[in-house]
Parts: sequence; C-alpha cells; structure tokens
Amino acid sequence: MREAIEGSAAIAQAVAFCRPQVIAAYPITPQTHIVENLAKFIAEGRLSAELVSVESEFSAASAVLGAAVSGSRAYTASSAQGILLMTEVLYNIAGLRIPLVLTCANRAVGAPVSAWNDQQDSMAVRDAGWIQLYCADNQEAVDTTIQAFRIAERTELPVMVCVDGYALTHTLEPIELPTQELVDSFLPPYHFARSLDPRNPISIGNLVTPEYYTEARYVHHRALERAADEIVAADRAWAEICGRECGGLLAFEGPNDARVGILTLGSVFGTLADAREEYPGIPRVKLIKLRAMRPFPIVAIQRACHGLDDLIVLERALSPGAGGIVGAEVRAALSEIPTPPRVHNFAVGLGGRDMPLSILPRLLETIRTSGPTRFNFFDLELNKVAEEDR
Amino acid sequence: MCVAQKHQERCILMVEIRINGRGGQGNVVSAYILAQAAFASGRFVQAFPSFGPERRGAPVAAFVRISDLPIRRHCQVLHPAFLIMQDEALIHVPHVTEGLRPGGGVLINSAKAAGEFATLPGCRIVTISATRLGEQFLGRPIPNTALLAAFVALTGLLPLEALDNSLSRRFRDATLANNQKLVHEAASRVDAGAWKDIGNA
Amino acid sequence: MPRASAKTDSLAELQRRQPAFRGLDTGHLACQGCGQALGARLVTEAIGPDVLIANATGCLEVFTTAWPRTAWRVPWFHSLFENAAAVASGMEAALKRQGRPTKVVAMGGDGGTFDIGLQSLSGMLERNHNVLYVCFDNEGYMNTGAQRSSSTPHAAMTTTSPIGKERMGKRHLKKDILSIIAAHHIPYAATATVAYPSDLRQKVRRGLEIEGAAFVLVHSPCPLGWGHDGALSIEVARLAVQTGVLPLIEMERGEVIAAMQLRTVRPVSDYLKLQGRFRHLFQNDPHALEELEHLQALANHNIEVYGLRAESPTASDSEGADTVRRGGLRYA
Amino acid sequence: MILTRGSFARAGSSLEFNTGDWRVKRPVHVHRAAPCHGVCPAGEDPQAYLARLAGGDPRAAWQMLVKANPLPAITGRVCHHPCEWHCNRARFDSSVAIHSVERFLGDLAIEKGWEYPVRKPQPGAPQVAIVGAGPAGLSAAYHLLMRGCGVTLIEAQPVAGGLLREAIPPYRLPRGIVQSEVDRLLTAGIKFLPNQRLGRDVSIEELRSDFRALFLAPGSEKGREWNVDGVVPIDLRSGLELLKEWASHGNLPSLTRVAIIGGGNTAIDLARVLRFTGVPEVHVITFQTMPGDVQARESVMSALPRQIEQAIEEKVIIHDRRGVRRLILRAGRVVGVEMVQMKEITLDDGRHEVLSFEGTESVLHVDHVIPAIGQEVNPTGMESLLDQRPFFATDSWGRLHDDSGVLAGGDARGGWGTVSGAIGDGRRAAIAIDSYLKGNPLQADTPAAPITFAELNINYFEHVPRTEIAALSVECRTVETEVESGLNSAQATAEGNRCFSCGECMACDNCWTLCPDNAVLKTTDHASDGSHYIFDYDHCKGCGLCAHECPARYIAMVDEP
Repeated sequence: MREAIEGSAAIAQAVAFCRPQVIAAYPITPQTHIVENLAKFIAEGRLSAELVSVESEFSAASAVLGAAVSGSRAYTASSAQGILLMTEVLYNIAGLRIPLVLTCANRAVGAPVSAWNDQQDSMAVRDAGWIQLYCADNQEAVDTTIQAFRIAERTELPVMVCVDGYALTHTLEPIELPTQELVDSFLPPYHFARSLDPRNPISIGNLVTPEYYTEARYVHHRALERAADEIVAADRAWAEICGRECGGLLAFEGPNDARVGILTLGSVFGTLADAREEYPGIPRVKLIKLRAMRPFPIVAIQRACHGLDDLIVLERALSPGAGGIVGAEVRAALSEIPTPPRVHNFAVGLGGRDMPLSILPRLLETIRTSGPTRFNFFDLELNKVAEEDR
Repeated sequence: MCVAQKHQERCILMVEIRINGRGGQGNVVSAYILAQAAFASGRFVQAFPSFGPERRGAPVAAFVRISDLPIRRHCQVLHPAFLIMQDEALIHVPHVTEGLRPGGGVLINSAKAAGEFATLPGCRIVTISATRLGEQFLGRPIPNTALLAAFVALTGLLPLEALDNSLSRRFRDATLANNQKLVHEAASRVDAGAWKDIGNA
Repeated sequence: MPRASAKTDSLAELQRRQPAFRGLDTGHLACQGCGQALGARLVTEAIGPDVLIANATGCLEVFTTAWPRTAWRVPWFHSLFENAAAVASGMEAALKRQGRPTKVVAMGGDGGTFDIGLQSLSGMLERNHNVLYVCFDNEGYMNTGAQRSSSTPHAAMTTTSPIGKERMGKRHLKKDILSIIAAHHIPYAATATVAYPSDLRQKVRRGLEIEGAAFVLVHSPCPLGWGHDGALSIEVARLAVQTGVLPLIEMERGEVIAAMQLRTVRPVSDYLKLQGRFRHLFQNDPHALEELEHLQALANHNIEVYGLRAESPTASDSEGADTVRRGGLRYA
Repeated sequence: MILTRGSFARAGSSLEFNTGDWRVKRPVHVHRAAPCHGVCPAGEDPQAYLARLAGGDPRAAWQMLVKANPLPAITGRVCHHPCEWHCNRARFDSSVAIHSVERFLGDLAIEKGWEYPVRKPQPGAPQVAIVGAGPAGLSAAYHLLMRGCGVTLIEAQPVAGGLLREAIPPYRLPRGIVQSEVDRLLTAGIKFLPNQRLGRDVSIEELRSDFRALFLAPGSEKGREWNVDGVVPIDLRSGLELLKEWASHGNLPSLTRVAIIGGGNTAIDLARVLRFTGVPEVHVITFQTMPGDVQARESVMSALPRQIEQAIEEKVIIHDRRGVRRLILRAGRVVGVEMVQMKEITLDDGRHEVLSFEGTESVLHVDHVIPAIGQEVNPTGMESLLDQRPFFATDSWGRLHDDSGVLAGGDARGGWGTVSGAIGDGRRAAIAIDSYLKGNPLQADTPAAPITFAELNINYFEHVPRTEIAALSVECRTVETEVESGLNSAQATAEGNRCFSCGECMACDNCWTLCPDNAVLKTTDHASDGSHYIFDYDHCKGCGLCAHECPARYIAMVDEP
C-alpha cells in the first residue's frame, strides 16, 4: 500500500521482503539508514537474519560472499570509499559467478573527500563484472532491489543497485510497498547450484592457467550480455503482478518525433521531467532514462536515439584525462547507426552540486548555439579555479 | 492542468517549506511528520534534510514540498514560501532567511511578540512560544509539534486531523494523546488561515 | 610570550597570546560538549608544534577540516579510514631518511583503530616505527550517526545494535584493544581520559619521548552517540574511571606497570544512568536487570585484574589526580 | 574563494567560522555571595580575603577584611563566628578556620602597622557626633571617616573600647590587643573626647545642633532588674558590674560558693574569672541548653561553645535547663537556692516561653547569687529618645525615625548582643548617615542568594584536615595569659587554600583547560568582571561544560540576549 516513507527505509523493507539470511555491512554515509532499518527489523523480530557488523567494507563483501557460496541469500550495501575498499572482492564475486545483491548509495569518492551524491563510485567499478542498475526514484529503487535478487539468482551474476545518495536515500516520497506474499510469489527461495555442501564437495576459486583463462573471461562477458534479457524479463514479470515497471534496460518519455534527446542515469531524470512542465516554451525533448549501465544496452540505445539530431548525455562522473564515461560508450554505440545524432557530453551535479529545474532550458540553449561538445563540466564555476590550474 | 481545479478547491501547484533548527533537535522528524500529514490528506509530498553531517547545536534545515501533482524533481528548495524557526536564537545566524519568497510567512518559536523581529524584511511573522507549550503538554521543552500545528492552522494547507494521524504513526497512548491535545492548543494560539493567500507558487 | 591582558587586548590578540600551545584551534564543527574535540586539543598541547599528524577518516577529521577551513595549527594529513598508521609509517621513514627530528603522530577514532585500521596499525607496531598512535575512543561510528563498532560497550544501544524483543543493544563485548597492542610488545602504551587532563598530557609526553612505537587511547565521551547533555561530558568521563569501567593503565613492552587507583569505587549504574544509550537498562524488565548486573560484573573484573582499588588516598588517585589549585597550577 | 590544489587549507582558517551562532544559552561570570559572606554580622566577605591570603598577599587580604570590620584582631578572638557554621566546606570535610585567619590578619596588621584605608576628613566635611566608643561607635566612626565625614567620638569612660576593655577578660581578649587596635583606629583621624557623659557633660540637644548627624552607641550599662518572686538579697550585684569592677580595679568580694544566673558570655566570663581568682565552687544556672544535645524548639546558651568547654575544664559547674524557684535567705543574705528544671522554647509564632516543671526541685548551697541576665540602656541624657523602652527602637539601618539623622546601634539597640553585630550596626549606620547627608537613595547591601554546597563541583577538591588551634592546658592557664594560640603564616595560608572560593573565580583554569572549543581565553590579569578569563562569544557554542565544571559555580548559563 502507498506510504510517504524515506527512501532508505523503503529499500530496507524491500530487502527484508526478499528474506535475506545474512546481512553484512559497515557504516558509511549515505548508506547507513538502510542497514539501521534492517537492524531494527531484526531486533524487533520482523526479519530473521544474521546481521554481521563487520569491521570494514572489504570484510562486508567477503562475508556476504561467504554466505552466498554456503547456500544463503545475502545482502550488503555501501558507498564511495567503501565500494572502492571492496573492489578486489567485487571482481572476485563476479568472476566466480556468485549471486549477490549490493545497494550502492551513490556518493562521490574524491579526493577531495566529499559526503555528497554523484556516481563516481559505481562508475569506478563498472569493469568489475557486476550487473549495474540505476534507479531514477525511490519507487524504482524498491522494485529494482526486488528484481535484482531474481536477476542475480537466475543469471548467477551479482547485481549492484545504484541509488543516488541523499537525493533518494534520505528523501521521503510516496512509495508503493509490495506485500510479503507478492514478493514471495515473484522471488523463489534462494537456490545456488554450486553452493558448498559436504555431501557434494567441490572447490571454488581455482587457479586457471593461460590455457583456459581467456575462455573463462569470455563466458563471464557473454553471461553479462545475455543478462540483458533477464533484466527485461524480470521487469516485465514484476509489472504483471504489481502493475509497475522500471523500463527494463532503458526507458524514455516525451514525443517520438522530438529532434533532441537527453540521456541520464539516476534521480536527475525526475528533475528534467518536472522541468519540461515548468518551461512549456522550450523545444520538444525526448528524456531517456538509462537503467542498465552493465550490461550496456547498445541496441536499445541505438533504437531510442533513432531520428534524433542532437543527444545530450548527462552524467554524474567522469574519467579524468579522458572525459565522459557514459558519453564515450554511447558515442561508440551510436557510431554503428547510419545517421547518428550529434552527441553533447556533460558531467553535472558532481559532489552533490544542486541541479535545479533551470538546467533543462540552459542545456537546450547551449547545444543550440555551439557544435557538439566532446566533454565539459556543465555547471563549472571557473572563477573558483586558480589561474594556473585552468 | 491542475487536478484540484476540477474540485474547485484551491489549486496548489507547489508549496515549499523550510524548517530551520539545530542538529539533534528532531528537525528532520518534523519535516517527515508534516509531509506524512499532507500525504494522508491526499496530496503529493516530498521531504528531506539539509544534506551533510549534522552536529548537535549546528544550524540545520529540512525541507518539505506539498503539491497536487506528483513531485518528480530531486533538487534543493531554493525559494521556500514559508519558514519555520525552531528557536529564535537562529535569527542571529547569517542569511538564515535567505531565499524566502517576498511576502513569505515566517513562524518563529519565541515567547516574544512578532513585532520584535521587525528586522526580517518583506515577510509576515508569527510567533508562538512552542517550547513552553511542549513543556506544558509533554513535560519536555520540545517545540516541534506545537510549531507544526500552528503552521497547519495558519496556512490551512491540510486539516489538523491529518497532523494527528501522522503523529499516531510515531507515538502511542499517553504520549500520543498529549501530542494531540498540544496540536489543538497550539493551533488555537494563532489566527487560523492568516497565511491562506501565501504560497500559491 | 608577552602577557595577555584583558583590558587592552582585542579578542584576536588574546587568542594569540594564550599561555599554552593549542594545536587544535577554535571554529571547528564538533557537537556542543564534544569529548573528542577536547581530547584532541589536550593531546596537541602536550605534543607541541614540531609534529606531522596522520589522521584517519572519522568525526575528528570531518569536524576540523571542512574546506576551505582547518582547525589544525600543525601539519595535518588525512588519506583514508584504514591507513592512518601506514601513512604515518611512511612519514616516519621519510623523516628518518632526511634526518629531521620532527615527531610523527597518527590519530584515529575507535572505528579507525580497532576495526578498519587494525591491520595497518599492527604493521606499524610490529615494525616499531617511532610514531605515537593516539586513538580517540568514543565507542562507536559517531560521524555516520552512532552505529556500533567493536569498541561499543556490551548492551549499549546504537542504530545498528538497536533495542527490540530479540536484542538488548550490542550483544558482543567491547574489544580489549590494549591486550592486542600489548601483544606487539611496543615500548609504551596507555589509556587516558579527558576527565583527567594532566594525566592525559603526561602520558602523551611519555609516548612521545620514548624511541619506538607508542599507543595512547583517549576515552572521549560523545554527547550525540552516548545520549548525555554536552555539559556533562567530563562528569561522564570521570565516572567511567571511578566505576572501574575504564581502567587508566600504563604498559611497557606489553606489561601493565601502573594503573590509576580508585579512592572510592562507584557503582556502574552511576555512570550508566547519565547516558541515553543505556536508558533501556533502567526499565523494569528482567533482561535489563540481567544486563545491568553483567556490566557491573565486567567493571568488578577490571578492578580485580588491574588492581584498581586504592589502599589509601594518594595525590594521583581517582580523586586526587584532578585536584585544582588557585592560579591553575597542574602537575602536567 | 579560489580552490587550492588538492584542496589544502591554511592553519588558523577555522577562526573565520563563527560557531557562536550555535548557542541558545551563553556562559557568563556571575559573582554570587558565599554563605560566610551572607551570615557575617559585621558584613565581612571572608571568601574575598581568604582568596587574597591564599594568593600570597596578606596585606591585600587585611585591606579587604577591614572594608567591613576595622577590629579583626578583636573579633578574631571574641566573635561567635557563624561564618564557620555555614561554610560549605563543613559538608565536605571540615569548615575553613575563618575565625583564626581573621585573628592572624588582625595581629599581623598591628605588628606591621598597616594603615587603615581612610584619610583625614577634608576641611568643610560634614561633622557627625558619636556617643559611646564601644565596638559600634568605633565602627561607625571608621566607616564615616571612610566616607569623608568628620567624626567626634564622645565617651563617658576615660578610654575607648567599651565592653571590649571593661567586661571581656584578658585570657580571652588580651588588653594589649584592645589597646593597640583601638588606638590605631583612633589615630586614623577620629576626634576622641573621653570623660564626657551624656546628660552630665553634654546633652542631646547640643549634639543635634552642633552636628549634622548623631549616632548613639552607649551600650547597655544598666543591669536588668532581677528578683525571685520579689525577693532580692541585700548585697545583690549584677554580673557585669562585678566584671567591670574587677577589670578596672582588680578586686572582687570574697566568695566561696557562688551561683551565677544566665547562659551568655558574661555569665561564663565571670565564672571563669572567679575560678581563676580562687573561688572554690562556682555554679552557672541557665534555663537554656548546653550546645551539643539541643532538642527541637530549645534555645541554646549564647556563650561560645569553646568558652563553655574551657569553663568546664576549669571546674565551673554548669546546670543547664535549670532555673531558680526560690532564694533561701538568712538575715537578708543568701545561703542557698532552690532550683527547678526549666526550658525556654520557641513557639510557632517565634515568641519564646519559659516552662518550669514542678516536682524537679533541688537545693544548691551557695553563699552568693549573681544575676548575669543581660543589661539595658542607661537612659540618663537620652530619656526623650528612649521613652521608657529598655532599648532604642530602630529600623534595620539603626535609624530612629527615617528623616531625623539620629541613629542608634550596638547593645543599645538590643538584638545581636555580640561584638561583630555591633560592628555591623556601626557600618550600616554610617552608610545610612552618609546617604542622609548626601541625599542619595539607600540600597540594601545584603548579598544575593548565597551558593549552596550542592551547587559546587567538589570533584576538584582534596580532603585536607582543618588546622586546629592549640589551647593552654588547664594547669597553665591564668586570667591574664591568653588561653588560645593563633595561626602562623603557613597555617593561615593553608586555611586560605582550603577555601572553596564559593561564587568567585579562583583562576583554577578548569574552564580554560576543558573548553572543547578554545572559547575560554586566559588573561594573566583580572578580566573586566573580576575573573581571569574571557569568553570568546564568536566561537562559544554554549555547551555549558565550563559552567558545570567550575568548582566555585562562578559561571552561569543564561539565555542569548
């Protein structure tokens, strides 16, 4: 039933409905409210699970890995430096094809250290081999978390659910929370074929010689590509039983014949949607919400950008020395279609900088007056930068 | 299009409120209670704290959006129509009333008369000694409930009963009853509807 | 240092002419009555200006260095949560190679020291770097809003060890970090508290003077996390000692060589009842009573193991050590 | 603001950030009276002079003391010292030996010849007349001098001092001390006219016309009427008369078994003098109760407890809760008294009532009965102002009528009946006269609510035993040699350091050491409000820690202005 509830509390409730048996986490803003709520459920007897209050994120990932490989559904969550501290384990979990769900409450990594929201952390581990799904609002965060367990356990690939820190985790909004029965009908009990069992002893984590290593990496890469279908299937199956869908790999709003498109990940999508209402006089715009960053939906992007003259790619992180991350990958995807749109790639809202509604008209004005922008910081205030550093 | 217009109710496109308080004094809880009350009375809502570490005593803010239309934006409240000041000493904090819409309403928890806060330019001030009311009804110097009740009465944004409902999610039996008595007493301390015209942003 | 006169000096001049070196200055963003802010300042008073500080992530780091401002008047460096001791090791190696006498001090909270930073701490101690490691123990992850750490006391309520039908606060015991430090057989280790500032400064100086690795734990009450009024931070810290909950000990090469004697041992409930994190132990509920007895037993155990009960009053026992004199003369 | 590379920050930059606006309450220094200051009959502030003594400046301590009481060497010996009963330290280990410190400072001032802080009156200063050079008169003279008035002190006796010289025996108050302290006071600028008795050599009317104001402190010379159902022995003499006669001429009637009636200092003094001068059996009979086992409503003997103790050591036999029911006479002379158990109780409305209990009679064989039950004013020359009353009726300042510039104080006003009370009367009268002459309003100078023991933070004090003063053993005592010895400089300073400094800063550095925000700044001299510290309100967050840890509760948390 619909409730006005804080994002983190809703996510925690969603996780609880998925009946995880082992939760291991280490405190870090802005993830803490999720784990605090889970701890409360356990203390009040509403969730029977082991809460392992580990001594670092490195051990959080290691503990849930241990639990998953021993036959229990496990869950963890972290942000920024915490994600990077568990990087080694993330690669290990993906390579070993262990089904796990992790919520990344997106936060800038730095340096300089920042406690605020951008997507530098999840982008930094995009090559770890995890499925990465981004949520545009807290309703999607709830639904995606539940779908993630099913996706992970069917594809035997770990899923990272990326939720904007503070902007979503600490924001109270109307959210439709499913019931336990509904989630039980959607998500069968945890079953992991390769879970360790003395009755069928197997060894996991073997050293692989050059003779087989390439094939192992190929299998992992193909699994991720094939996972795209499972992501769409899970979204559709969820929509059938509760009437809500998150858009599978990617979704868009706005007139089909629009000539300009804006592609975003995460909560800025809602701001642009409201902005369109706020500024009716501006040119017609197609708003594209990229949900799956990994596997990167090349075909879906090509189809969504069909007929566009200009595509603005707004992202909340960058690769220093290269420029946009999503921008580069979108350009690569669009380079295969006959008349690709001009791609304008901007980083925006880094380290929690506010993205007001006026960002939409300013964006459209910028691309009208200048040619395609390979990459730039859209809300940069150069007067704050020393001469020699410009 | 504005759904409310069809029912001839006042069409509220978007009302934005900032609650100024101090770290550790339930500033965010007040925002959540107000939003949940508005939600219970059939409106779309959003509420969030000022993002960043909250230190006991440090001036902080929390924000509430109430609208007849779904609120999809996730950005800061820059020009609130109303301010709620949890304690009058906050007036000394530089630019604590920054961004307030001209002619906006400022509700201050103070035993002093509104006139004594004349320094705040271009806005309509109402005071209520919410801390004392808190002591009187709850036995503890907590101004939050009294301030919310006064605010709801002043603006008529939502019926007082919605506030009671929202409180019942957090408190039970004696504490709930005291809070509810406090709500009606605080509401009676301000002239209801005085701010009805503000906020049609 | 010219005398600071009240009549003629402006506030700024007065601040410059204070008769004690304040390595941590005013204007930081700690909560009202923060024990850790006081502890850090007292430590910098004992260290003096000739130092490099390697600080782990944590409350102290966050509330002192919100750009563009810093409250530190000494060279200060923050990298990550788990590597303060490792960074300090590198600093010490560089200064040794350059032949510079400047001292290196590593700082961290209990989270950064007992938990996430234990590995780099153990490495630094094992290699006996000439570094003083100061741990400000506020018994939880307070910067992120009071979550449980291994240093949180048994039965204490935090947001990740909440109260409910199934739980009475933290299930496990507070990690005995001093025994772990002892196992490294470093030249000097000690526990101190902000309630006895002279004792604290004396132990920090001892740690600095000794060649090789030294460790000082500073018990730092946190009004937000512990749930007491900021004005009571010193009273709470003092009661922690006077009830035997926090033994003030000194160790050399891992062996306990001294412990502050308790002139009158106070019941643990005197300490607990001032704090919101233990409020649930004072409801009439059998579990609560059981946990209260358990905490008293733990305190009695400390008193027994470290021989804290004073035979006769001395000037350095739990009621003599904080005696004040007219004119502010203190023994350290 | 230009971003620094790697976003480093420069030392001291946090000072720009004013955390002062986090406050809802702020710490302020508030001097409040210590209990000893509140109860001192002479209006002394012992905390103030103990502080200066502990600070190593006995002269400044004496100057602080004589702001209220010009005769410390005297009161340091004879005062009943209520300051010590109310001293907060009594509830920690034992009260500060304020009485002995006062004596030490008085004696030191005499030895060193420290000047009184008064100056000769300027020509044309208003002239005030004072009748009676006892403690009240001397104190009024001194305080008027301090306020720039000219003073003429008229005394019936050839020398100044009143009861100090005539009635208090030397073993308790050596004559040398009275002589030197009173003389130092007189030579400070008082015009002293001895052998001038009111009603004989000078009249009230002359004084009222020649002087702008008049202070009457003649004491209470007239013995109160005493008889038992109208019966009086023919050779009846009052206790005070005998004491005065002994003090001036040194002779006493030959007595063997004596009963002194009364429980005050005069009774005990007389009893001990008689013992010293060889009277074999001396009894003291009083319906009051000996200190130590007082039950509810009972009134206690007003004599000093230590004096009673020493009297008993000298074999004075004290019959408390007793009264004389009947005198047994033979040829008009006493051969015995019939005593009965009596008790003086205080009723709910504050009045006293003496109960006697039939069936508890007993006979005491004595050859003399001497009543020492207090005196009244000798009305000669003052009949118009007294109009038949035993004492002058005055307001708390000593004024007879609020506009007339005629005041009275000391024993002549009834009430205290103590030396320190008389000195206090003198001071208050001087203040009233000064405001009457200058026409400015009269403010009460009673100190604000004194600091209670519970308000102090006693964690910061060490248990230190009080310095007990030594007394001569009974065998070595004589009537001329002082029984009790004084403190030396080290002992006095040690007692100074035992003072909790209630309500006043003692610069212990607690606030400065324990402020988490460095918002308390230490100054090496006094700050404007008398403390040694200044609050930095730009940065103070108002946490209240300094107020809580101030041992002397000198810091209060008040609402932001």
